[in-house]
Amino acid sequence: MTAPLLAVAGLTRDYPLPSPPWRRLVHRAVDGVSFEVAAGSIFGIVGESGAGKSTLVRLLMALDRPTAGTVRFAGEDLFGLAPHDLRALRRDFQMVFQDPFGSLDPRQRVGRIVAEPLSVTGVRLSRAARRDRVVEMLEDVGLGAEALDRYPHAFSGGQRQRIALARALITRPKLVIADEPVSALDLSVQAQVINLILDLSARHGVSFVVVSHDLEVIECVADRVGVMHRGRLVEEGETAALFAAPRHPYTRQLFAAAPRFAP
Amino acid sequence: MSNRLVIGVLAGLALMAGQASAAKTTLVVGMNIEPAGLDPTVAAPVAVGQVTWQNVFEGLVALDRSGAIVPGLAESWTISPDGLVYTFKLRSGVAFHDGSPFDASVARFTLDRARGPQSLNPQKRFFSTIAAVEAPDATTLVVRLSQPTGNLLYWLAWPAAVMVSPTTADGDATHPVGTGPFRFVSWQKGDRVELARNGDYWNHATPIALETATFRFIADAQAEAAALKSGDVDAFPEFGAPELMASFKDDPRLVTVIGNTELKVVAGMNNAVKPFSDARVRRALMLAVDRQMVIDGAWSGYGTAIGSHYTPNDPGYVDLTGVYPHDVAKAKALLAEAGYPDGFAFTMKAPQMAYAMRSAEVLQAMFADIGVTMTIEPTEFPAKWVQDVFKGRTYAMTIVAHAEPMDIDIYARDPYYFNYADPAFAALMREVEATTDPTARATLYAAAQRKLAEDVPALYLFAMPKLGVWDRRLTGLWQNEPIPSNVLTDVRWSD
Amino acid sequence: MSASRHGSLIAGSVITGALVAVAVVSRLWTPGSPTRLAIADKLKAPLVHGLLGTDQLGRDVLSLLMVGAWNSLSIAVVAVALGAALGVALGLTAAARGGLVEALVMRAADVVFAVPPILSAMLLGAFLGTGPRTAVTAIATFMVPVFARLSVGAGRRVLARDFCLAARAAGKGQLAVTMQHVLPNIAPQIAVQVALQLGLAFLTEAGLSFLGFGLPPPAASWGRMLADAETYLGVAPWLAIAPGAAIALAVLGFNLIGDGLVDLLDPRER
Amino acid sequence: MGRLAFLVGRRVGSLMLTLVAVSALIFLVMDVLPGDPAAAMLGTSASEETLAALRHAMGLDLPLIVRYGRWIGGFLSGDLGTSLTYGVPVAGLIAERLAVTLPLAVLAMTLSVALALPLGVVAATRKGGLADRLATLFAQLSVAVPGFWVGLLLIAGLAVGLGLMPAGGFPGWNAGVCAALKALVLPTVALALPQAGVLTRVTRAAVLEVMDEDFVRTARAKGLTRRAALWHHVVPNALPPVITIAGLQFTFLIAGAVLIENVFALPGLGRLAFQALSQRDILVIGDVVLLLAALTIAVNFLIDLGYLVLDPRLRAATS
Repeated sequence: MTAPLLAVAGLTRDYPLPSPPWRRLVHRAVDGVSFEVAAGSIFGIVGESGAGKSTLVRLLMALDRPTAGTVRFAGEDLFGLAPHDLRALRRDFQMVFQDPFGSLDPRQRVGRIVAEPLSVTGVRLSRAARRDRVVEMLEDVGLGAEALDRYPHAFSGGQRQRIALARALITRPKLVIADEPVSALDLSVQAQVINLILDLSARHGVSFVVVSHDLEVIECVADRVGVMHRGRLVEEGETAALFAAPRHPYTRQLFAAAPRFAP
Repeated sequence: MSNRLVIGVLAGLALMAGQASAAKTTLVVGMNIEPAGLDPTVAAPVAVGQVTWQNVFEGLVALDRSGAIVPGLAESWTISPDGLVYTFKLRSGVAFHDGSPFDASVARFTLDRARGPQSLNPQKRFFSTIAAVEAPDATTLVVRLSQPTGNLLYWLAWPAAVMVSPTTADGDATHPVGTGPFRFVSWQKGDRVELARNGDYWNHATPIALETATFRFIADAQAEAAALKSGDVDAFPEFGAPELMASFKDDPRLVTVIGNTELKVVAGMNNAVKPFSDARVRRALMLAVDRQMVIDGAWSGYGTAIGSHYTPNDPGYVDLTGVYPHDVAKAKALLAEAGYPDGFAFTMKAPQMAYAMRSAEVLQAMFADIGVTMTIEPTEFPAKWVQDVFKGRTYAMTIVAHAEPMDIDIYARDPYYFNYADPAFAALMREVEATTDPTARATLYAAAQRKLAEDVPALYLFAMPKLGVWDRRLTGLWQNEPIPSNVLTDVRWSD
Repeated sequence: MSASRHGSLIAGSVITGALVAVAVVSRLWTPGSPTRLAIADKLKAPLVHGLLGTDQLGRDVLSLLMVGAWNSLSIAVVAVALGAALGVALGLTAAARGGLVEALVMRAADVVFAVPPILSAMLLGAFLGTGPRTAVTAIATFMVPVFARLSVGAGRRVLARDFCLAARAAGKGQLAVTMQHVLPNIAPQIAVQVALQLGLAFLTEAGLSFLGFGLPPPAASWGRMLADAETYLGVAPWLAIAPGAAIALAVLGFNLIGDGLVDLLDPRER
Repeated sequence: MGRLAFLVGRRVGSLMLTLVAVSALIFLVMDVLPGDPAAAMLGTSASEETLAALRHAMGLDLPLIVRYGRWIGGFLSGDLGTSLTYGVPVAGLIAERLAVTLPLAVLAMTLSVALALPLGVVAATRKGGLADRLATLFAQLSVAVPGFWVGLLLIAGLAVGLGLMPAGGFPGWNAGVCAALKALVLPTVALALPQAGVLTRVTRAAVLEVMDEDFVRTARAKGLTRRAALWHHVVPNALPPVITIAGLQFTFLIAGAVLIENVFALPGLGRLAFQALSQRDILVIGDVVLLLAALTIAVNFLIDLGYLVLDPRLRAATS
């Protein structure tokens, strides 16, 4: 049996609330979450806003430290690594954000934005090689070399999310964590981006963790799915099985509330 | 018509005038600087004496308007031939404003307080040669000295030597109680001190015309001028802004009276450091200075050029401004001879008073003419100046008005900020101290002046004028200032 | 964007440009000597002797004014540059670190803010002595909290945006994120503040010089010219007009630029 | 409510901390200031022994921490110590000076609000018109013009030139309210002008913002006249930011007062600090600076508190 690419165990994150020192009040945003993601697969996390998805994403990306629990990526404990090693490891797991308007620095050109993870994670390339790689990546997501010297505000939302995907994939990572990758986009554009994700996953063998409140999106992309409610992962399973027969009452309630088209 | 009749008629007219409109008996005197405390025996600022000396407090002796020593609370005195024993005959029937009597024991208390270990007297050195003070009876005071002190009587006339009562001495700084013609009424800090006539004043020979006297403190030249013109202030015996004196000329109600003071504006040099340790350099700088231009530039032309640390109203004054008169060519030659053909650069620590800053600016321009670059470093006075220049002596040149009368002996004091330390001059000063005969003293002082004028331990610039502005109808204010003061004893309104 | 908004930017630039030009020219040429004394020609009225007359030592007022422009400008620029650099560095550090560091920086800013600038400058003057160093230090000292507070707030808003998170997710360190993403994005707000604070620096420098804590003579200073003029108000009132008007104009120029920049940059920032 | 009390309590705590830091800083600065207060008192002729005696009498020979403790202890109990130069309690000295500075500050604040409020409202309601332009011009100019220069010009014109007003100085409240107020007229104008400029701009912006809000449109739609809507809805809602800025400007008002008091030779707090500094009357400087700092901090705190208590949105956000 091969080790899972990503193994999350007992992940918990508390946020202190302003309170007197003798009565510490905390908000538990993520509560004992455990799951595994196999290489090459897409794992979906679904839940309403406020369920703790964003906190979970930050923890998975090692942008925040948990109160308890571990995240192992390719066998490495992310929170046990030295900063230098963590930075090198980041080459292998990248991220795509919800808001394509906020996730691209408005004051940088697209070429620089996409190339950013390269230099940061210590990939040494010549200027020309780097440019070629950026162009290649942009073409991969359906944009062209002409995008290089333009600023993000010159692009539509869907195009920007493509830029964000290009940035995430430029280091040829093993895992991309996508936080609500399509919820800020128009419906017609959503499908394009979802197809792009599926396509990229298949072509490059990249694993994805896709977080969304949108059941349809998850059903569409995920091999396995986890349901989050109030910081906990209440149910987890194969997408088809789980959608066919949700066991947890919350999941049922969630499915019932969502207007769905026939499968 | 006989003279007697004329006088009689005039007296009658005066009497009628007096009945018609009683002469004013209140006076408001303006001052630039507010005193820090009202006890001249514990604080140095001249403003303390300018409010209290001869008004609230009196000493054993006093100075008159010509600077001569006159009897005060001591009606007479004798000095032993060896100059070591002074015996004062004190006045009887003198009382402090609180009713407590003044007698020899009070005088002994005052002098012992001033010279004792707890003394806060700013002029404690005045009393340093006193070996013992005795009060054999109520009106006799015997002061025994350890060595002859030619200046003792003169010093006893100073504000720092006024008589204070043992019962009230500790509170004199805020509520002064003296024997003088005026008693203290109130002090509104930052604004005014009010005095009122002392009805029980011992000296019945000179009736005091004023009922009340108010000292108002106005630091701003414009406000001073406006207060004078509006009549808010009756007199400004020492107007602070010479540049505005011209504006009073047209006012028919006011007179301007230019007198002299003991304030000597001198630019002291650190004689212990290069290049000022070389007398030729100091002389060259003196030659570079056009004193009249300094007076014109800094003080609107008011003031008297001086050639030494001595003012024209001091006994035995010699005009030495001609020893090193303005001569740029000679200054340059002397500078080259001293090894500075291209000049040199130094920093002047100038106190932030108008006369000092302006004089410094003029000097700066004149030194530039002989290739010497002077940087002006404004230095807070007194706090920082005392620390850096006076105490620390870490300076090259400074400029300050020496206010103390007859303080030529400062050049013999060691240490003193000039770092002059000339044995010949020190010997001269010792000789003066040991001499009591006025003529002999004057001769010695002349020699001392000449020595300074030639050695130039400091650049001697000018003696400050006393710029008096007051109501035309006022009489009795002093024109000159042998010692910083505002004596109100003889002041009256003429109509 | 209305014409008047561009107007204030243009007007401000013209005034400030003129100020800078005069300051630079004064290094090379002045109509008279700003240091040479001519006591005989003192206190001459405007046009009688030179365009703006002479001061109490017979120096040409116009020349003094021109040199004063250079002196005031260099003090203001250096002070604001120092204050902005230190303040932004502190503010961004606080924004990035948060917690105790932020609390410390904010409290320190409160402490400095609590003492009126003129008073702290007076204390500093007493401590350091007077001179350009004191003026610069005093002005920079109260600029620091201004810029620190501004960049804490603005920096936190930028840091909270996804592109900073993206940069960190990509593996960028805090310093790199701050320098490459936060700083460029708060630069417009800093620019506005720099313009406004330059005006304030001019006013403060003038006030300090007026009280005698500014540049020592013979360096010409508008504030000291006003202090000198105060004593001659009765005999030479015109001496008080030119330096004050110069200060007002300089401050106006900087404020107009600041306002213009706000209008120019605001719509996109919000 | 408990949480609100807790939040307020926390701010009080941080306020106290700030005050302690400010006072410690002030005291340290006082201590390292070059210049010996004793030497400033006794002048240049005093001997070292006399100076030591005075330093002992003034308690300057005690350790730093003891002096700080005494100072703060005294400050809290209302005993501000004794002025080294005047020899009187500093509290009384400050009270005398406050009798000038406080009326001056209040008058200036009142005048600036009285100028700024109508100007700002008129400018906002006639946005882009002539009135707006004039008001904006006034605001720009009065912010740029140094207050002490205005003071000088006023003196030159009205006092020295026409002789209508006193050129400076303060006769004291004993001299009659009229005479005292007359002495404060010109300083008030000089001090108020820059404030008025700032407040005019704030008022204009605040009124514009409120006019944009829905409830104003609703009020207009309900048939309120433009005037009524303005005075009943817009102005009251635009006031809080104006008051806030007025409060925040307090520091600058005090700073301006230091200069203005010097121009007009008014015996106020700022001038007291100025004089005390040159005399190295360190207790007086320390007390005055700490008092002004405490006032500034308190004013800012009250504004904060007002927002916390009054603004329901903010309260909701914090709980």
